[in-house]
Amino acid sequence: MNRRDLLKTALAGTALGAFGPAFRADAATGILWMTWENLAKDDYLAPFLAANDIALTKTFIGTDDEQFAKLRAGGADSVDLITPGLDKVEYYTASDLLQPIDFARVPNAAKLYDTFKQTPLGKVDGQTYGIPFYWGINPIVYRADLMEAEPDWSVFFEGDAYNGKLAMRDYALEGIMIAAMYLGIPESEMFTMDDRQLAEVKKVLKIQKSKLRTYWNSIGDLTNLFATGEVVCAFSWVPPYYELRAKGIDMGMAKPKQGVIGWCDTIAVPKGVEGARLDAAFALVDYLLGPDYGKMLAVGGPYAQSTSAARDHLTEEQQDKIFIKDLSVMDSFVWKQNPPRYGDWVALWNEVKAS
Amino acid sequence: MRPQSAGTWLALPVVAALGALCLAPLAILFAYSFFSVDFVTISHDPSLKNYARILQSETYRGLIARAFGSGLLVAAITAVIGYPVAWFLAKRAGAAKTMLLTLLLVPLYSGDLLRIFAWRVLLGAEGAINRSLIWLGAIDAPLQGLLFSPLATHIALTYNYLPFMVIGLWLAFESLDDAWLEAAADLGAPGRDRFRRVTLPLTAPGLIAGGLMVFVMVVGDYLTPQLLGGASGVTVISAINDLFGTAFDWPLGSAIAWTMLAILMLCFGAGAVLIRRSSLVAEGA
Amino acid sequence: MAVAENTAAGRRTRPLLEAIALYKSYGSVQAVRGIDLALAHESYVTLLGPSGCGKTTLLRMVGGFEAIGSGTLMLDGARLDDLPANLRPINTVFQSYALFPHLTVLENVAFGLSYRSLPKDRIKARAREALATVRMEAMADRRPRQLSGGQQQRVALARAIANEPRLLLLDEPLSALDRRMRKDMQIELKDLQRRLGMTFLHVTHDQEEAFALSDRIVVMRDGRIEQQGAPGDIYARPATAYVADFIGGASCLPGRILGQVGKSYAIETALGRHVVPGVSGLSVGARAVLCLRSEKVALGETGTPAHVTHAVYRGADWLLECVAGGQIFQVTHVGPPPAPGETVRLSFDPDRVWIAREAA
Amino acid sequence: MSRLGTLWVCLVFGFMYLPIAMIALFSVNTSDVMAFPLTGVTGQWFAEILGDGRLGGGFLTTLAVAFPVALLTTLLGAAAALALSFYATRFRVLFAALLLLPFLVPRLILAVAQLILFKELGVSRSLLTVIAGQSVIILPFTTVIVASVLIRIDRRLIEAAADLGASGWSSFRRVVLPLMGNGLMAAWVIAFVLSSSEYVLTAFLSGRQQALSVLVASDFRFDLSPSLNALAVLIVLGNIALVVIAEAIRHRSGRLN
Repeated sequence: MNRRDLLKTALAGTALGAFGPAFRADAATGILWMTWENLAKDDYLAPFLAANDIALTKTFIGTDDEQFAKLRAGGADSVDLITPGLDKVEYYTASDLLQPIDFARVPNAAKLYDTFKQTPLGKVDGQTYGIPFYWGINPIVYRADLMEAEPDWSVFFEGDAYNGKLAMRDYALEGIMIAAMYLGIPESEMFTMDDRQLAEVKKVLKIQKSKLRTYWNSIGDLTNLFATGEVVCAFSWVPPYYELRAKGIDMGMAKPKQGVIGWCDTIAVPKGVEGARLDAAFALVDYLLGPDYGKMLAVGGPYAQSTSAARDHLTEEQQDKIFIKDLSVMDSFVWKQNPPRYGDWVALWNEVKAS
Repeated sequence: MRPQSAGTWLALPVVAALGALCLAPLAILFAYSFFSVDFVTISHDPSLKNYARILQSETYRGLIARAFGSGLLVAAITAVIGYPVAWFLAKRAGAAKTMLLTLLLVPLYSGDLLRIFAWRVLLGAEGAINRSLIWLGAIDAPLQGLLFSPLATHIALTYNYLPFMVIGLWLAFESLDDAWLEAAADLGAPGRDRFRRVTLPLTAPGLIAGGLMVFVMVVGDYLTPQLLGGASGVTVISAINDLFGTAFDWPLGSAIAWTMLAILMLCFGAGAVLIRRSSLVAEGA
Repeated sequence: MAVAENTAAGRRTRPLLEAIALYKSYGSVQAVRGIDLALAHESYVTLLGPSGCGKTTLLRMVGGFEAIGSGTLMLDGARLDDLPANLRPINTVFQSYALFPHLTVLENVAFGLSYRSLPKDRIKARAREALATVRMEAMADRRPRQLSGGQQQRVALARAIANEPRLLLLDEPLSALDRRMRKDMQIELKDLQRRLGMTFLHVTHDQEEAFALSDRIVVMRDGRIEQQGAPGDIYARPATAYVADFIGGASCLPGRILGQVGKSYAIETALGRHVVPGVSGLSVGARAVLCLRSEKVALGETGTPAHVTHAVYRGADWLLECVAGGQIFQVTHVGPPPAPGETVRLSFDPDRVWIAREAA
Repeated sequence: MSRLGTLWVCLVFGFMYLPIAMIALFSVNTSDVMAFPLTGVTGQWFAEILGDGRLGGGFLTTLAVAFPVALLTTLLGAAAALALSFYATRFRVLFAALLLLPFLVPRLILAVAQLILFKELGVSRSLLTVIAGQSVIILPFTTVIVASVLIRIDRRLIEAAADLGASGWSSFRRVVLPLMGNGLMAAWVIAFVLSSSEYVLTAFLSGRQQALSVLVASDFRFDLSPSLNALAVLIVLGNIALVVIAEAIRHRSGRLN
């Protein structure tokens, strides 16, 4: 190959790059879903795509906030479905990025659990903009083989048996919620803490920092930290517990009595999506709230859907795994909300980390 | 066509591209840095509030200072490590030169994230280095401080940016005529003096260029400190990221970014002046 | 080409190249300050001077690589000033040869020809002819870096003459060659210039080279012309102490003009009064120098007493260094030399020394 | 001195390949946790990565971005380098400062700012925006590479060409261009590599199609599968192959440096 040939190849590549998208024959309605990678596994969606003439493209988000920053900066209408947290929906609605959910086109929404039907979050003037989609809790996960007793939140603030072996998620909202729970600040005040309470939170968070091995950023990162023994106990998501148990590591999961953080993600349709794309988007929303998807999510996740559509198709053990055996447990969770002084919370969190 | 006007024509598309895709966005950020934010609404009343906040905040001032400190430190370390390597590549490597230069760059293509996790495997409490040291009997218990510490961060930062320093220095050594060193030896300068009085001044442009590259990249790197630095791995860039992403305080984020940019530009300006002063190459005919 | 045709009628009546009041400065440094020069057709002219005297700048202005500061350049009576280098019927042999490393010898030589509208085979033939002129046909397919310094030199020469320029510029073309090669090339260059009937303008700092080659030498100093003329004139009748010293290293004895005697002057020096010929236009009372060349001074029974300080054997003769009246003299001596420290007497034939100006 | 130098260079190269060795080691280790002790040898991860259609698509997307980016930045970088050296523009210092700017701005911030700009202009995210965004940050690198070749070309060659009758364009085409060939090639390769490994800008500016770097980062978030090690090994080997090919071409055409 001489230089001229190389140039030809390069030019051909350029042409491919510029016209690539146009080559695809596009008979089906194409929609784009911005979502977490673990919610859009190919096998979860295969029945839906087989039954509908819809071509689905997925783009994956790193954090809730990155999703918002990207859409806020660049507009949301190039995406047909997004996956904001329930507590974050008001960001999108305040920025006028979403359109209300048309419940007539989402029959499965009737099966939403009461908690999600009643929540004021995700709604503006009675209209729902982000429909609860799946939910779970963020517990403490720990290496039962390396810890003497089941920990609670105090392990992050007191004693020094596990100094340098703990990890906390690098996320202001949850970090501060945990400190508040440890300090005994009730849920009713938690999101509207005054300066004095925040100062106290800051003080204990600084103590917490001195005990940490590191802050974790992604769940894959934390799983790796557990597996390598760098960390024995962390505020976590659920997946490492199951994943590492499957590898034969004796993992424990603790749900502290001081409170457990509950979270819920919604699915929302950006403003400007219309016509065939809107139809396809709602069809997908309905599927995501339906029994087929719910069952696969419960087994594969394991995560709980926000509707009862799949509940009866699951064994008790499976139900227990995703906290829907006893539905009253939902009321004991501290559901994430968006604090009005969120900017101050983030500043506080950065001050602690930089101290 | 006069060469000068040809140059201007050649520069034009480049200036257009940079103007549209770098200057314009930065100008937008500059405007934002004077605004303020209320929940998700950006209010367009200009004020210096954000800059005042940066000046008053010990956190942001400390983070900026720490970033520049790290930048200087890593630039110095890479210079010390890279100097002999660049010399070797330019003066002793012969036909293997291109190959070695390439091999120096290739590890960077493996991707930031994966390399960071490789460092974890190396530096971790149960990692390769601790295990080797225990096996050798040098230590009894694993060194916890190897990973999730400023040490780990700076090892990885040095690793990440060493090749850039070597490239900068290598270019300087390529234009260093051996005859000058021979002349210095001939004039009676002992080895150390030859280095101090001839080699060092003549390679200074490369040292400064490489140093500035490394400095800037270290200041801009947030992933490495975040994933290897442990609980103290916060950087000013990750704080800016937080302001843009998490807190939706684009105006404050823009103000910090512009503060950093202004300081960096000053550093670069000073560096450019230094390079010009130390350069022996006369401009023009 | 246009330049040549326009002036074909007046070709022989005007000089080939004329420079009128040329100036050039770089920032605060004045490299060329007021040059007036005329080059005759078919002549070999040398610009001679030490480095930094402005000779290369002058050459580069003629070649078109350097914009003229002020003044005028004319070739065949037409102004050259605004003509870019590529349109001037002038070619250059560069000091570093500047052969294109990515082209073969033949391609290098054919480079300039390709800008004439000539058929390809004609270009090749002419490039080969040019190579034959410098006896480099055998190397046609080599690349420049595979050639020795002398061979590269020949190729550079062939490349420059292949275009049949009106004027060939040579910028210290022999400086990178060893002594023996330089001698050979000098003969070849002179021969080539005669055969081709071209005008060569050659820059050098080597007076020997200038003598070997030139019909006319232009001695430069500090951006000005100090003296110009035929080599013999310049050697025998230097206008200034500088020329006398630079050309052939004459010993210059400072003095004062006492009066004029026909074409000669009476001059008072540290070694007494002498009446000798000199450069015209010296006024009575002016300071001037008495130039004594080593071969024009003899040891004898009479004359000025002097002290021998060094004796250097040169094969055919000895070069003695003597001091008299606080002045150093060089003397060429045949036969057994006096030992250093001995006192000798120096004499010279007044008709064979020369009075020059102290400075221009 | 030379022996000490060789030793030092060996140590530094060892340091540079230490993490790569780890990645390679775990790409053939049976355990899916990246931790000691090693558990056994397997080709499973390579098989997995090669059989992953999603990553295959991402790879094509990466190529569709990297080819035009490499071409564009090489051309613009060459123009910029020429404007800085051979055909120096009067505004050279200002121009050089402007070229450095994208290098000074943290990627994420530039990405957000570009996104805001694109939105204001009504340009929606696509591969074209990725190409545009990446080109700007890669441009300084290609400029430096081409310029480092240009400054070593003897300026008198241009004068010689002009002397022999070549106009500005003709001397560029027949003298400068052939001599800067290697620089262009190197710039192209580096730009290609930088483009294919760029994550932040790619993630922010891309629309429907996602490049490999984005998919890998996304995989990282949930699952640190050793198949990513296998991928990195393939990428490193691919890069070495690319460089070896470029070297071979250079040697065959071999005439410079």
